[in-house]
Amino acid sequence: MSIWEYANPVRFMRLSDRVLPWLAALSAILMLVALVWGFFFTPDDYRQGSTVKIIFIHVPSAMIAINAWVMMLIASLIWLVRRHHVSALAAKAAAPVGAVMTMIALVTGAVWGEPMWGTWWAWDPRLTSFLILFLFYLGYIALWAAIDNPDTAADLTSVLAIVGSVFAVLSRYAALIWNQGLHQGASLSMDRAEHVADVFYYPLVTAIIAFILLFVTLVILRTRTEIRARRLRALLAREARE
Amino acid sequence: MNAIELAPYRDAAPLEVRDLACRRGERLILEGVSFTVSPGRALILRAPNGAGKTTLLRAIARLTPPVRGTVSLSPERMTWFGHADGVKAQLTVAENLRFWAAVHGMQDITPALEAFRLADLADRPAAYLSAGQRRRLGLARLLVARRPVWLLDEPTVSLDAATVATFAGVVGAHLAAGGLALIATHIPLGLAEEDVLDVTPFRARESAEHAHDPFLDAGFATARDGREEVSR
Amino acid sequence: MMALLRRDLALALRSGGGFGLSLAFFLIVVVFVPFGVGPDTGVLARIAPGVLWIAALLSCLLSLDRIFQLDWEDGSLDALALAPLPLEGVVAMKALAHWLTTGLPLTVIAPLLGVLLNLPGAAAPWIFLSLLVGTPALSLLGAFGAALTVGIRRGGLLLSLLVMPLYIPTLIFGALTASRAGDGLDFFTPFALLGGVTLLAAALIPFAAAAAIRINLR
Amino acid sequence: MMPDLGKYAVWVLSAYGAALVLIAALVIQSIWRDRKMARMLAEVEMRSVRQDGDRG
Repeated sequence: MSIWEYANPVRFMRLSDRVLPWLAALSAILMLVALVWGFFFTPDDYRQGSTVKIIFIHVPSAMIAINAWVMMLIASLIWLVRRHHVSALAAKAAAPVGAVMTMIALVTGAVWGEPMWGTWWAWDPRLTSFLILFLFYLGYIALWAAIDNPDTAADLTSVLAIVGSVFAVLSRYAALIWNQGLHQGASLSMDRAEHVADVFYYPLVTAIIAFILLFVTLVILRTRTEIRARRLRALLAREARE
Repeated sequence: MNAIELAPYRDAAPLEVRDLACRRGERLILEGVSFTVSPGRALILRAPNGAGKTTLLRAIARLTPPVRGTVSLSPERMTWFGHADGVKAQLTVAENLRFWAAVHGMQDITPALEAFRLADLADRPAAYLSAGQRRRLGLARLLVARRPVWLLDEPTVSLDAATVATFAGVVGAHLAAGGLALIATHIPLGLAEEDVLDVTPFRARESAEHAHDPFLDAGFATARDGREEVSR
Repeated sequence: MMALLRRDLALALRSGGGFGLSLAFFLIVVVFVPFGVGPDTGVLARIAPGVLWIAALLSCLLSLDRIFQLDWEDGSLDALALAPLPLEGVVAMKALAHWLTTGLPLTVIAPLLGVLLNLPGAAAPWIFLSLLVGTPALSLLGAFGAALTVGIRRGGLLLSLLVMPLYIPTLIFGALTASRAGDGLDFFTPFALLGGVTLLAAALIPFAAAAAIRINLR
Repeated sequence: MMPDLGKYAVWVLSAYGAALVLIAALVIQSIWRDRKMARMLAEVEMRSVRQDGDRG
C-alpha cells in the first residue's frame, strides 16, 4: 500500500481517528513540560534578565509560522499535481493555525522588544517580514472563504500560495535591504554552542517539538473538520436533487 | 435567404465524441455520451433546462475539461457562442467585429456584416443597437472566426422570427461549406441537415456520481465509528 | 495580440471610468497628505517619495477589477479562451493595456505632483524612473489578482487584500530608489532590484494568471 | 513556587499570557468547529441512511 492511500478522505478519517487522541495527549503533555521547564526552571540571562524566558514561545511559534506556509505550499502542489482532496483541505486547515502562530510570534516579539529595545514595535526586517507573512495568510484565508466551489477554491488558493511564496521571499529580502535591523541573529543553529547556552537550549528544543506536535494535531483536527464539511455539502446537494 | 455562401472549410473532419463524462462544479452531470457529427450536419441538443446541454458543450470545447472520454477534434477548430454575446457597448459594430476578425487572423468583415444584415449599422456604437441587432452582432463573430465546428448554446434566445430565419440561413451556409454545428436550443431552426440528440438519457447514474465524488463514498458512514471497527 | 491591446485601450479611454478616475484619485491622495501631516515643507520633502509611491499604488488598485471582470460577464473571455491567442498572451496584453492607461499616466504626473510635496529636485527624475520601471509590476500583479477573483461577485475588496502584499517588494524598492536619490545616496541597488521584481513578475504572472482564468472558466 | 522575574515580570507574564490565550482560543475554536460539523453531519447521515432504507 502506498502512502497516497491515506490521501483518500475515508482512509484519512479512519487513520486520523485512531492517531489523533494520542497525538493530542502527547502534544499537550510536551507543551506543559516545555513551558513549565522554560518558565520555572531556567535562569535569567545576564543581559536580558527574565525576558529571555519569552524565547520558549517566541522562537517555536515563529518557526511554525514559516513552516506552516511551507507546508501549505507543498500541500497545494500535491493537490495541483495529484488531485488529492485531503492535501488541498490540509492546506486550508493549516492557514488559520499558521496565522495564529504568526500573531503569537509578533505579539511575543513586541512584548520582548519593549524592555530590550525600548519600543513595542520596531520596523526591524524580521518583525516586518512576519507582519508581511501575516498579510499573506489573511489573503489566502480570505480567498478560500470567498469562493463557493471547493475544488475551484482549492485550485485558486494553490496558485496564490505559489505566487505568494515567491513574493513573500522577495519581501523578506526587500525588508532586509530597506532596514538593517536591531534583531539578534538566529537563536538556534547547527553550531549551537555559539548561540544559546545549554540551560536554554534543551527546554527550547522541547518547546519546538511541542509546538510542532501542536501544529500537527491542530492541522489533522481541522482537516477532519474540512472533510466533514465537504461530506456534509455533498450529502445536502444530493438531497436537494432528490 | 440562402444568398449567403461561405468558402469551403479545408480538411473537414467529423466530430466524434466517445464515452464523454462531464461535470459542473463538483458534480458529475453526464456520462457515456457518444455521438458523431459529420461535416455538413448539425446536431441539435435537446433536454430540459439543467440537464447538462451547456455542460456538454463546454466539455467538448474543453473549457471545462471532461472527466472521461475523448473528443476527436481539438478546441482550435471550434468556436463558442454562449448566453452572453461578448458585444462591447463602447465600440461600434464594425470595431466589435474587426476585433474578433483580427484575433482569428481574418481581414474582411463585410461578408459577416452582410450575412447578419448589419452593413448599414457598421459605424453605430453597439450601445445604440436594439436587443435583436446586438444579438446578431454577437452571432456575426461566428463568421469571422472561420472555424469548422460551431458550439452554440441557446443562440436564438431573444431573437424574433425573421432573425431566427437569417440565423438558420447562416448556419445552413456554414454546413454547406463543410462545417458542422452543435446547437443547444428549444426553438427548432428548421435546417434540412439537422439531427436531434436528447441529452436526458446520459444523465449520470448515482453510482457514477458517487465514484466521481470521494466525499459521497459510502465508507464514510463506517469511518464515523472508526474505533469500533478497529476493535472488531 | 495587438488587436486585443487596441480594443482594451479603446474601451478604457471611451468608458471614462478607469483612466481619468485613477489620475484624479492620485491627485486627491497627494493633496490630502499635507492636510494630514501638516504643511512643514521639510517633513513633506522627506516623505514625498514614499507618499507618491503609495498614492500611485493605491490609484493602480482602483481599476484592477475591470481587467477581466467585464470580459468575463459578457462571455468574451470564453471566446478568447478558444481563440488562437494563448491565454498567457491575453493576460500580458491586458496588463499592458492597464499599465498604459493607469501606470504610465501616473508616472508622468508624479514629478509634477511632487512639487506640491516639496519633493527634492534630485529625487524628481528618480520618482519618474522608479515609477516607470516599477508600475508595470503593479499592473501585472493586479492582473493576477483580477484573474483569481474574476468569478467572485463584489471581489474588489478581496482583490486589494490579495494584491497588496504582493506589491510590497515593488513599493519598498521603488520608494527607496527615489528617497535615496533625493538624499544623494547610492540608489543603484534598489533600482536594479525594482527592475528585477518587474522582470520576475513579467516572466511569472502571465502563466499564473492564465492558469487562474482557466480554473475560473470551468 | 513563582520564580523571581525581577523588573521584567510584567513583560514576561504578559507574553506568556497573550500566547496562551491565543493558543487556547485556536484549540477551542478548532475543537468546537469539529464537534459542530460532526453533529451536523451525523444528522444528515442518519437521514440519508433512513432514505436509503426506504428506497431499498
